[in-house]
Amino acid sequence: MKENKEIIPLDFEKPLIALSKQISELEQKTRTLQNGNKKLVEDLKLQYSKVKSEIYKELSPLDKVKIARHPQRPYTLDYVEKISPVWYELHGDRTGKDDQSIIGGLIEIDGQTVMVIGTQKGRNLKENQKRNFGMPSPEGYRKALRLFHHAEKFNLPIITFIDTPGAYPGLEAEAKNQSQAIALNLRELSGLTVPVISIITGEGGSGGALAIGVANRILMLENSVYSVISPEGCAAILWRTKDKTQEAANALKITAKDLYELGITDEVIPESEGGAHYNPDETSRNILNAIRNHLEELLKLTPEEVKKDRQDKIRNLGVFSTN
Amino acid sequence: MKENKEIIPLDFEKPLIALSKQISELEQKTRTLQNGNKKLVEDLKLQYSKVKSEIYKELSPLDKVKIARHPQRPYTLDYVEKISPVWYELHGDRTGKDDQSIIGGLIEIDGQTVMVIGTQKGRNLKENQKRNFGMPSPEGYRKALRLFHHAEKFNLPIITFIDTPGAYPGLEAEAKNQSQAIALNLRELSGLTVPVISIITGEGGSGGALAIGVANRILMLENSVYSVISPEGCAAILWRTKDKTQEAANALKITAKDLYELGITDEVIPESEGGAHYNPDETSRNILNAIRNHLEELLKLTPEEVKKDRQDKIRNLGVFSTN
Amino acid sequence: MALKDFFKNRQLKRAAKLHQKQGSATAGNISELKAKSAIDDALLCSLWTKCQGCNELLYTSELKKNLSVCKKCNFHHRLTAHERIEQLIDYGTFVEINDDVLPSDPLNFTDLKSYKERLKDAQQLSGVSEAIITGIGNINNQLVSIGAMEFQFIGGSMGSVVGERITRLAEYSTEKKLPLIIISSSGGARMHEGILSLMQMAKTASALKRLHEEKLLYISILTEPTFGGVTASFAMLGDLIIAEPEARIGFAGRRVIEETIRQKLPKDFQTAEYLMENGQIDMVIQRQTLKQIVSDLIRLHTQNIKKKRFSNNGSDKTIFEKILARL
Amino acid sequence: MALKDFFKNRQLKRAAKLHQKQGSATAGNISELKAKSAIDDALLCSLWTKCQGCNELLYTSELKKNLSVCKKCNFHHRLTAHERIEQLIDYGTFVEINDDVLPSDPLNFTDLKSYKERLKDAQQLSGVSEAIITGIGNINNQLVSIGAMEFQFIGGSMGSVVGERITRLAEYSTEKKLPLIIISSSGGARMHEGILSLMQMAKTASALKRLHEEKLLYISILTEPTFGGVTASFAMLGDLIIAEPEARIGFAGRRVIEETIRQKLPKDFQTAEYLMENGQIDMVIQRQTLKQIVSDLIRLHTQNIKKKRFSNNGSDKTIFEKILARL
Ligand SMILES: [Zn+2]
Ligand SMILES: [Zn+2]
Repeated sequence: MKENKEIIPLDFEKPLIALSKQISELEQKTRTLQNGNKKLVEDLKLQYSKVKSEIYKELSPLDKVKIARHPQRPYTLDYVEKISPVWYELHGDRTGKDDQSIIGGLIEIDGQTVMVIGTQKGRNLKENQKRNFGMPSPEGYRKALRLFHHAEKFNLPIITFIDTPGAYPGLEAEAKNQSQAIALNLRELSGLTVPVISIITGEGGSGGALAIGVANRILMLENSVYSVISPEGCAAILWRTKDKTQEAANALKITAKDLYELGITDEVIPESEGGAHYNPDETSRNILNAIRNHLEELLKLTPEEVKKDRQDKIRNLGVFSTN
Repeated sequence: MKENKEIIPLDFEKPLIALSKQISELEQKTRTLQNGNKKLVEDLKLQYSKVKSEIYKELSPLDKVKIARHPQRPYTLDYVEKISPVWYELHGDRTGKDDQSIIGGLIEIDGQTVMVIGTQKGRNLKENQKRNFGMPSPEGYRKALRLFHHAEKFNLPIITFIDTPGAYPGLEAEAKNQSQAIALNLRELSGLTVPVISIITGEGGSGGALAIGVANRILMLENSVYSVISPEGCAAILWRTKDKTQEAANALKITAKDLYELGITDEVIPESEGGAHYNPDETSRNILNAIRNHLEELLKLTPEEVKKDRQDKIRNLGVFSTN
Repeated sequence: MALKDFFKNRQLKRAAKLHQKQGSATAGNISELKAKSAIDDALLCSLWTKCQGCNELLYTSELKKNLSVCKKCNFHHRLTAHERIEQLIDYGTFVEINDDVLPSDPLNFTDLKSYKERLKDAQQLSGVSEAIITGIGNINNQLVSIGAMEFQFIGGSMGSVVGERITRLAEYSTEKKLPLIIISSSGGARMHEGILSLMQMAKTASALKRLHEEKLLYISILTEPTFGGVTASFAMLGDLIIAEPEARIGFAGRRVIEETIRQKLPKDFQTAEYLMENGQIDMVIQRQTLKQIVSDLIRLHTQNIKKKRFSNNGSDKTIFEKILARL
Repeated sequence: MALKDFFKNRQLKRAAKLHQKQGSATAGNISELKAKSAIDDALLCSLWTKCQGCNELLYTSELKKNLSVCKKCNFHHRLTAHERIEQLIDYGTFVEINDDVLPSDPLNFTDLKSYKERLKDAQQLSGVSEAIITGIGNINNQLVSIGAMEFQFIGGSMGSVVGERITRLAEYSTEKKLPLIIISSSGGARMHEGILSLMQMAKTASALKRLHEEKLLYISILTEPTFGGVTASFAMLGDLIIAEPEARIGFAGRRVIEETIRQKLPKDFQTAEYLMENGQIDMVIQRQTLKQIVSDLIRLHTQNIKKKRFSNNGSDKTIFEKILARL
């Protein structure tokens, strides 16, 4: 019954914690007591597995939101470390700030140089002050834009890792034209001739996520979410109470599975059981495999075909009727 | 002996002021007195003309610096008003500031739309706070860059008016990467396929001037100066005293005539006698004529030829030996 | 109702205004923005309109004649999409296109009311089929593509239809080499279409990329209010960006920001004038001069190109006639 | 001189340092920057070098072995242009080009000394003909174009020769499709050539425009100190910009700024780390790892392109041999 003890459990994981504790206690006693108890332990373990798979099978959208926001969830730099032997981070928008809630740099996959751009959250308060809880400022988006153009110049495919509550809603961010920073990225990303693969690894927070997410392939980790507004925000506006967050989360269709069915997401990348934080290595391997497959396909296209592929994909998004 | 009374005289113009005063006084008396005095007035007027043309003919480089910096000298907006029936100012770098020490906008010359970009000084303290004494910040250069690209997109010839002590040497300017803002303008200006004509109208202050001065044609007003460093700064560094400003001004070769002889300037545009501030209309007409002539020539070239013309011009700047 | 009665009722109405109409519907910004609506007054008294800037009573007909700008305090009242078109496009030359692109309910979305109902209500309230009207028409005899957003339609929110109509308009502009004008007024993305509404940001921006590559002019006109996903996509991508005086424009809503940074924002924050000072827009233009200035700007941006490229290709008129013939 | 004598003399020397050598010569920034020079010490005691960071006495030979970086305090001492080349380029592969481009005195300039004299003195002091060395060579077997500035030559100031050599180097890179590396160290423009030195900013930037259009890599390495016209032209135009720790880099000199804004500047102002925080450079790199990292970056930026374009065009080696054969 080995579970990584350092993982902080979520609400819906509480039954597992209780069971796990029970099993541990019984196991300790078993050493000194009779055989009958061994049978009980076996049964409990079976029960544990059953409960576990049921819990993780029936996660509600809001449960997924909780996993996506889990403080121990791997972030961009964790994945980068695991999927590439090299990492050269490139800094700054060249015009006044290095926004560390967005990082960018060079990695290597199968002898191919790849530009990685991703949002980055911190693990503690100090880190989060630096990373602004993964909420980018205009300067972060402009750093990303610089690196998009850099990648285009040097024929580097781009992979973006997205896990952000959204673009930072602050005074300074508005003063520096957050809107324009996002809008320009949308436009410029759509025009690149190098492949762009976006992976939603945690929270895909609205325009702040999309600003580095206009891609040939949009992949989502199994427990990630992607939404036009947070369920809390949606509930507060449409239901007029945050108590209806669950309803909003359901209605908005924000899970990887939902988005796959809506044709937004091209692939759902499996995570380790319980979420990526239980086994970052396994999840990273799955990510790397997905990248390899999509990259292989995209690199068969000419630059103009790559651009057209992305633009066609974007062009077809939306549902409406024409009589 | 009508002289615009509002013009503030410079040191070397003092003899003229004295003479002018003498003439006025005599003229007043003449009304009531004899004919003999009339002759004296005539003589004095002749004398005035002689002195005047001598003074203005033998202006030292430092005198020209003083005229170039004259507080009543016309600035970009004054010329714009006089040479074009329309003026639509375009604002901002789109990323956080509208630096008003650089202005830009659309004018029309002979049914042709032209992009004007220029430094702009203020006329009084309040205006100068807004205009920062014509010393641009990085945001000003980035506004200019945006307008360069705008002009390129819409096939608008560019005219730049330059009158600046230099790029602003301030903490904020360094923090926002003044160097990069200037450097990028130099690079991007050199690559445009629309004609660029630069006119030094007052002080051409080093890199801060050049950042909007990489052009197919560099024109200078008769009394304008253009230098790698201010004479005061040069004297302080090389002679270790500002007392040697005159020497520095001579040594640096900064006048329109000097630069014409060095092959930097393509044309020296005559000003009204005593300087552009004595007759802005006349000076503006001369500017407009010069623009028309150069524009006519440049518009005969194809876009690629325009670019090559500029790059070739820049390529050949510099004096060195090769054995 | 007589004028004196109106004055008597004024205080009552002010109080009533505090309990304004039911819920807004786009990502975050609208509820607060609706507070200024004056529909109650309009219903009470169609002859007179109370200025939302200075509270003065104005003859409705005179106000309209002045393009709904108060002559006393210069307040620019909100306009419908059709009024926008009327004010900018030469009389009789507007032809709507893609009005057959109509909303559906892809997520089967229901909050306190179903999205389907909301759509019906919005159509009834606003008299238009979606939150934008698009088409072609002349501005002082210059043919343009034009889109005008309708704030009364679910807060001018952008869903699939707004995205699709703008995209088609931009594509049409690209194909026909026409200048593009879009007048924005929006609270942001339309939540009821979930991620699909978010994707309209990418779709419109991508269409504008192609327009940009063809070196065609796009003038974006921002009006009270323009926020969220609209500002952060097509509205901020104009070659030229013009705003109306005092229009509030931004990415995040004022209240969201105040909650985030836990401090009060300056009064002029996110106004057109604030954006101007912060280098984000080219001009703040009075509504009375808007048409002339837009017309001038189009001329200034096309006359050089015409000389070079279109000298023997026939005039705009011809293109216009061809297009009309085809429709 | 024995070690103990050195210690005794230390205080005396510190005092002497305050009255440093005669005049600097570029636009504004150099005089203050020269204060850190340690030539007095070097002359006094060639076996030992006093660290300019921590004042510790270090074996000169050990210091050199550590690339002139103090092992105690990590201070990166200034290097000559030749030392730069040695540290970055594979042994024996550097070939200097355009060393026949030599300075003249176009303005016949004289201040307290004639420019002609200054040039002679500078050549004698520095052992190089101008303030930059340019050429080609290998970095871990990858052929590159490289330029290294010499601060000892009139403060690394840029006149016509620096401009011309850089321009030719960039043109050579463009023609031969080689990555370009420039290591900057400069007080700015060279006043003695007046406007001609200013124009070198435009000339080098224009050459880099063509390199950029050909999508070739340019790595700019900024070292203590880089200021003025050099920073505001080629030095800030790198696709990648790398600085050495604590190097001072900026446009205007510290003293000029303090005089302008009438306040003291923060201690770390204009350091490499400050620039990093302000988003102006990509990396701050220890000198000991500089070659490896530059080498990696070149590989990373060329391997994808090679695959696509150069698969059947022969290796770098061949190009290198061709070039050497031609020289
Ligand atoms: Zn009013
Ligand atoms: Zn040390």
